[in-house]
Amino acid sequence: MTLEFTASEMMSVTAARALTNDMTCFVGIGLPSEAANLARLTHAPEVTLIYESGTLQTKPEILPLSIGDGELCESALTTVSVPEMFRYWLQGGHVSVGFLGTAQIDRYANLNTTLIGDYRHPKVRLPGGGGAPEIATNAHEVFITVKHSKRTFVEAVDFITTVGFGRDGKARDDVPHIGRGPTVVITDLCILKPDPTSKELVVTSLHPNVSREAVIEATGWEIRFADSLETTPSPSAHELDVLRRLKARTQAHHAGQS
Amino acid sequence: MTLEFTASEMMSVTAARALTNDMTCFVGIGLPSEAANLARLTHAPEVTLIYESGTLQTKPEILPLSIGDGELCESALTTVSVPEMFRYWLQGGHVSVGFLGTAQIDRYANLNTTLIGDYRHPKVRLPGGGGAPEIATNAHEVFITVKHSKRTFVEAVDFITTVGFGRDGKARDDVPHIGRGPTVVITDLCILKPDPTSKELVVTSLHPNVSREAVIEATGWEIRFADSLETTPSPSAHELDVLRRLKARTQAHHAGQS
Amino acid sequence: MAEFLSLQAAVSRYIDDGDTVAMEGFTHLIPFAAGHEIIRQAKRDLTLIRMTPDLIYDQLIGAGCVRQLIFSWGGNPGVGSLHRLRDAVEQGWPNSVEILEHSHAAMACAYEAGAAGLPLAVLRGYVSSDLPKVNPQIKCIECPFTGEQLAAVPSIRPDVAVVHAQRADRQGNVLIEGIVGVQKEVVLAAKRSIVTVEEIVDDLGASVNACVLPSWAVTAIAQAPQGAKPSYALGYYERDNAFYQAWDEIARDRERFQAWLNDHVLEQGAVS
Amino acid sequence: MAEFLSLQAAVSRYIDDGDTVAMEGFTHLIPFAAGHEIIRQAKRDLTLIRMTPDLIYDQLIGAGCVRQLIFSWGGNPGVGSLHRLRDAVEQGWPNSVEILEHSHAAMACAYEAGAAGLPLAVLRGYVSSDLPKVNPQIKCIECPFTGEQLAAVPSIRPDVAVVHAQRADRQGNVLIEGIVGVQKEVVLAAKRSIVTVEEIVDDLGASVNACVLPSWAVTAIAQAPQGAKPSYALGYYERDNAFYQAWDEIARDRERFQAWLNDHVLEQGAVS
Repeated sequence: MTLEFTASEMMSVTAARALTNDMTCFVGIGLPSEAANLARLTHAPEVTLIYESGTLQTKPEILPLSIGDGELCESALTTVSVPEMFRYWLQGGHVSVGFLGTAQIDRYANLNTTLIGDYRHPKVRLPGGGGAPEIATNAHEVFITVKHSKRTFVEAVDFITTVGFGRDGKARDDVPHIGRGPTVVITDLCILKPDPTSKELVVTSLHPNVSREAVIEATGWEIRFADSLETTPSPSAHELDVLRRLKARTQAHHAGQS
Repeated sequence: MTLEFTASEMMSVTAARALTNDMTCFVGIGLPSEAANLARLTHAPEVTLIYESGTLQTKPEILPLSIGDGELCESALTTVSVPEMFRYWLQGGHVSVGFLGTAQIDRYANLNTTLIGDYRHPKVRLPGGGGAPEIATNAHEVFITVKHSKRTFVEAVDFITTVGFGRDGKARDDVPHIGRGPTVVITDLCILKPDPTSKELVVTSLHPNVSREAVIEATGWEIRFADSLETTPSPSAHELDVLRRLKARTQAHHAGQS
Repeated sequence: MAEFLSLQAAVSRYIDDGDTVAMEGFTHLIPFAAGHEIIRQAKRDLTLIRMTPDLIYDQLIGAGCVRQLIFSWGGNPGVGSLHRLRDAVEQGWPNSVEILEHSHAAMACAYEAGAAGLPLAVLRGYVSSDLPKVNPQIKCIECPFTGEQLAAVPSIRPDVAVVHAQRADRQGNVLIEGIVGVQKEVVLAAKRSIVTVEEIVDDLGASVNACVLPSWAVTAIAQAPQGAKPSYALGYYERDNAFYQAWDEIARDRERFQAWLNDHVLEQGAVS
Repeated sequence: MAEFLSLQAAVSRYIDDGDTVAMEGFTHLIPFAAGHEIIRQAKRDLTLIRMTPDLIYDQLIGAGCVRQLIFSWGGNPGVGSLHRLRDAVEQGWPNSVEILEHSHAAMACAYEAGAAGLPLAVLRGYVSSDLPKVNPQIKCIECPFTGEQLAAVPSIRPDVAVVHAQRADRQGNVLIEGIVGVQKEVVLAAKRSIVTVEEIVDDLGASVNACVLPSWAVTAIAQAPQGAKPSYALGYYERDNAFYQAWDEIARDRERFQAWLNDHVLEQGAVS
């Protein structure tokens, strides 16, 4: 039997699988939050989720729309102040994985969530850095999940809001007390990982029914593929079921009021 | 009718009177704590007492033996961490009066609670600075209460644990964000205040039945007396009654257990 | 001691044109009622500080109250852009707004340092980010013990802090529960503070280590029931996520925004 | 995740000779049971850190476990001197102990900075004090924004933190209530941590912003009922002030101290 699933679902399920029970994950809102909670509701019930709003070890039943929805606090082990969150928990070295989304990502996994174009005269103004600049350097490693498109995957980001490996792949070399940086990027087409030496992002696994050409077409630089290119396992029926119910609960909740 | 009272009681009552309802007082253990709570139980029921253990706006029924007795926490508005106490509440500028005791005090109101003699080979090793060094500079002003004796009132302290006005009376000049320093010293013999210009401690009021000679005899430098020397008002029957009951309650409590 | 005032009187007395104002509440307890009163009183040339500008600052910017914005994440959370902020920055409507941009970690540390009375905050931050290139406030210091280079930002010491809390007791002590954000820090860091509360009660019902602002650390308290809507107040009401989603359409269009502002802010009285 | 161990196993496994150990608890929740286990296991050459050495360090010093002491107030609160500390510093008995002395504010900031993963703490402190003359750890930095000179001290990052808490749940999350001191900071700042608790429960019963150490931030948990005596545990038992007063006599005399140590520590088993 073949299950039907969308590319978005493929992305969320694959991103979720990157998390394991023993991780302490600082979760960005949006796609990372969806993936992290899917992980918690499927194979990693003990994964520790932290949101920058101060909620430690939270277990929301519905996905928060904002980073500080009441659901996060009510289901948390405890809630600390935002300065404590960034100082003690993130900078203090207690976060194993920072899970981030982005608006633009480049060859060296640098992230741009600030603007498209020139800083003083932007073509498009984006929300800005938020927690990402320090999540990316203080978490032990970083997972990124983002939809794959030529607009998003660019040769070099217009603005490095959040460092991956810098303009030359060497930005983390010899920097004291810095995390390993991005170790995996999960898109709706494939999985990318930094080359161990050059730190350039390389496709290591294609999602089912995705061609190399589709990835090449959706990437703004001459993308490389790993020699031993894998095919990402499809979502299971259970994963899809949990994801769909999570999204349905979430939509019903956020549509209420007003 | 003449009330009988001891020199210690005279000191505590006089020290208590220095506090008013609108003050936020960071209280040292021992004599300052006795005076501060006497103030709260008599003329200044609204005075805000803070102890370095993190207890904000505390109202103990008995005097704490240590700076962190359970009584302080249970009767407090709230209890914060010790780093928060020193950073937000003291250094943040929310303390109007620091109330300190000392082992040695000198002509310029510098305090020594570190040692007598040489640092590496002390004659007497004392407990050390505790909260005093930063209370003395970050509180808006400082009250000091200490028993008067030649061993305590010295020309120049062996070690400046906590600055009054420095070796020359000028230590606070042009220092940014520093409090006014000691504004009054209350002993069992008299009240001293720093000369407005030289900052040298000068006797401004003698307690009842205390002679100039007694003060001269108990002071390790050539002590000056204010031109308009006052006589400190005696304790009232109410003050003495409240003080004695407070001390009796305290003694009964601390003798319990073990 | 905190003064109990109407929200109208508190804003009138303690916020002046040209002030630096920080209205905080990290998603939770955002002081919308106070923001609307600032719009009604037509305060001008404000420098606004806030980690997450949110709808409240979009409204203040669209209403023409703002000259400069210091922030670290400027969006409608989970929805998209703040269109009034973008219109002001990109098109200068209704007036141009200068922005000074940080990361969350730096702003959180800057509030912490402000509360701690320090002139600067030190953090391990901004490593290889372009933000220091566009924000001259970001410098660095060298650790005298290890030689490590660390980021330094000026502490935040606003003229006025505005926050919303669950409740105050009759002595003016304030309880904040749940996602406490940087609310304690901003009140302690500011020269003056206005706290709106859901209710005023005899007993705060605070647990032993609760986040309580003592009366003597607060300037003014105004009762403003539902004063955080459309954000939320834990224990009182939930976040109106549907309004956050609807705001996207309202704020996209200048005329529609102005109509909304007229109907929902300008023609309303103060809450108390 | 925190491991549940006997106190004996926790001390044996996680504290080595020569380690830097910070046993904290600001008057409240002082980890006496753990201190006694360290004495029984005859750990040596420890560098001990603690704001207020108290009786627990007097005992460890008198028992010969200690090489260096970093502290900010070394007395028997409300009673007088720590005679074992003085005997070690002044007479070198049973061995000489080197001291490194701070103020409370500096140590509190150093713990805070340690928890925050920073190499240094910055404070407005030590102004015109002689302490910087005798403690080479105290330096200063210049604020790059204002030019102000501020004190800097190295952050505290001990090998092992030891604290006592009211309770843990079965997942290993720990609740600390009341005077929380620097306990959260020291556990987060340390490489390893041992937490003794009064009891292990199904549900912590923690309020929404309670001081909770998550299981994944703690190394080992050992149940040690009354493990803070003669200090106290809010909600469990009161401070034994009479013992603090009696300690003065016990500790004044080397032989009397040794007899006490034999009877009350060495010849006792571990609590669990």
